[in-house]
Amino acid sequence: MIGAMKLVYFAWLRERVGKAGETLSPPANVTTVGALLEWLKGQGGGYAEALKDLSAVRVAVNQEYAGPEAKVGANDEVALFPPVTGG
Amino acid sequence: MIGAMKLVYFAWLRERVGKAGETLSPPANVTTVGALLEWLKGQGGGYAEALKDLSAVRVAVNQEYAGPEAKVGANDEVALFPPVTGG
Amino acid sequence: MIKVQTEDFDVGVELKALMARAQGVGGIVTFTGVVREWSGNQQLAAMTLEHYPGMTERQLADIEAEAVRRWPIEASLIIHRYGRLEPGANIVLVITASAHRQAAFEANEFLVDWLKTKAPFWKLEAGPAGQSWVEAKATDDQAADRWKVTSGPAKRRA
Amino acid sequence: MIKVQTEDFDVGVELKALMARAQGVGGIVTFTGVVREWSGNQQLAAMTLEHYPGMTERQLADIEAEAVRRWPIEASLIIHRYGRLEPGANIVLVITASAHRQAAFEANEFLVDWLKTKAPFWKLEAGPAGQSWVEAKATDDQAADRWKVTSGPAKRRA
Repeated sequence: MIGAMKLVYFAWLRERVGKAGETLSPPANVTTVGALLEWLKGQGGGYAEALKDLSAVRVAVNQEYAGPEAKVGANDEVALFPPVTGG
Repeated sequence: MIGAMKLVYFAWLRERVGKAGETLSPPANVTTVGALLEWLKGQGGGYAEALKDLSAVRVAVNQEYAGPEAKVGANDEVALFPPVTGG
Repeated sequence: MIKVQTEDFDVGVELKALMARAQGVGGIVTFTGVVREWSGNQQLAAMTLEHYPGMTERQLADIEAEAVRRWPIEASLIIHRYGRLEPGANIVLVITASAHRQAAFEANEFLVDWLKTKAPFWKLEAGPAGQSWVEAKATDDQAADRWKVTSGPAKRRA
Repeated sequence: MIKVQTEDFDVGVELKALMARAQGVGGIVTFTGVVREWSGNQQLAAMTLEHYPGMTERQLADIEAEAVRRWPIEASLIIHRYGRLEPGANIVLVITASAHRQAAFEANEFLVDWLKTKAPFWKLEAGPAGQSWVEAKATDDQAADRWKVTSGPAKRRA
């Protein structure tokens, strides 16, 4: 494993996952946003439901928007949320 | 003559003509805005000074913008002023 | 609604009054024009706005009607002051309210651009070098010209 | 200046505060976004705005800095509310003040467009048919995309 990271969820992603946030320790091969999403999806249940359409999922690492290739690691704050609708 | 019309002047046109308005009775051949401007200019003094550059003069007949071909006649209110600078 | 007045206006008060008479609004845009302290390199003591009573109201009403015809505006307001105004003083207020923000923005810019080129106001600036009439700017004509379409909403964002 | 808050705001008060800290201003544009009473054909009882504390402030500060970099803005303000809001309630306020009206208009539209596509807020609407999350609109992405230039002011008025 690569160490614990903080996951946070918003809007309907939060509702589907069933929690606002958690601390997780993914396996060592999970070093990018894309790999993290695939691993989470594989956990089944609310994760699979929340992540079934990845085109509707936006990611921020340490509060900055991040694409699938972006690195993630220990102590990062990784946020998953739908496209924003403020303003 | 075509009858009395009311002339009003604004901004530096008012200052150059030397009055804010007056009632004038131009000769009968003065039936358009263009002819009125030429006739006024021919009156010399402040009029000639105010109207020496007609590209800087705007005209409204009865409070609507009017070009040189627009008709003018008895009882019309004809305004002469420089390009506007409000807003 | 249009108002031509010497008195100052309060944007907050006008905005609340407008919202009270509007329905279905999602976005409201205001433009406030104020007297700048500097005109070129001359520090202004004051500015005097002359206008053409009667024609001013007519032009403002026409411009507002045109905006309402071209954009889905729920409510609008134009206030233009005249008389003596000191630096920092309000000159003009334009408010446009619409269900959609883009209509509110576009109609507001349209109104401000046309006020600059059509409304019969003239600015006389007073500074250290004496008084002088402000000259009309070609850029204001160009700004107004971009709204010249024969029908339908402006298509400036192709 | 940016503010993320549950409390309501007063446009008039914010405008005066901003003007007090700005110099050389000739034009001020405000955009106020309010909760619409109707969403499609559903009459809303209320809307709840969720946001991402921390990232919201970061995004708003970044967007404001970008606007100040691209336009000659003398002062600006972004207020975005979150929490439960009823129809007619204020959601967002953007103020831009500049010596030149076009800069004030463009920077304001830029900020509003980016808020819609970048600021981490999500709207949950409550109506007769229950609660539902508002879906992002492709038109908002398009509106934001028109500001994507690599340097200098936007050139959308060729």
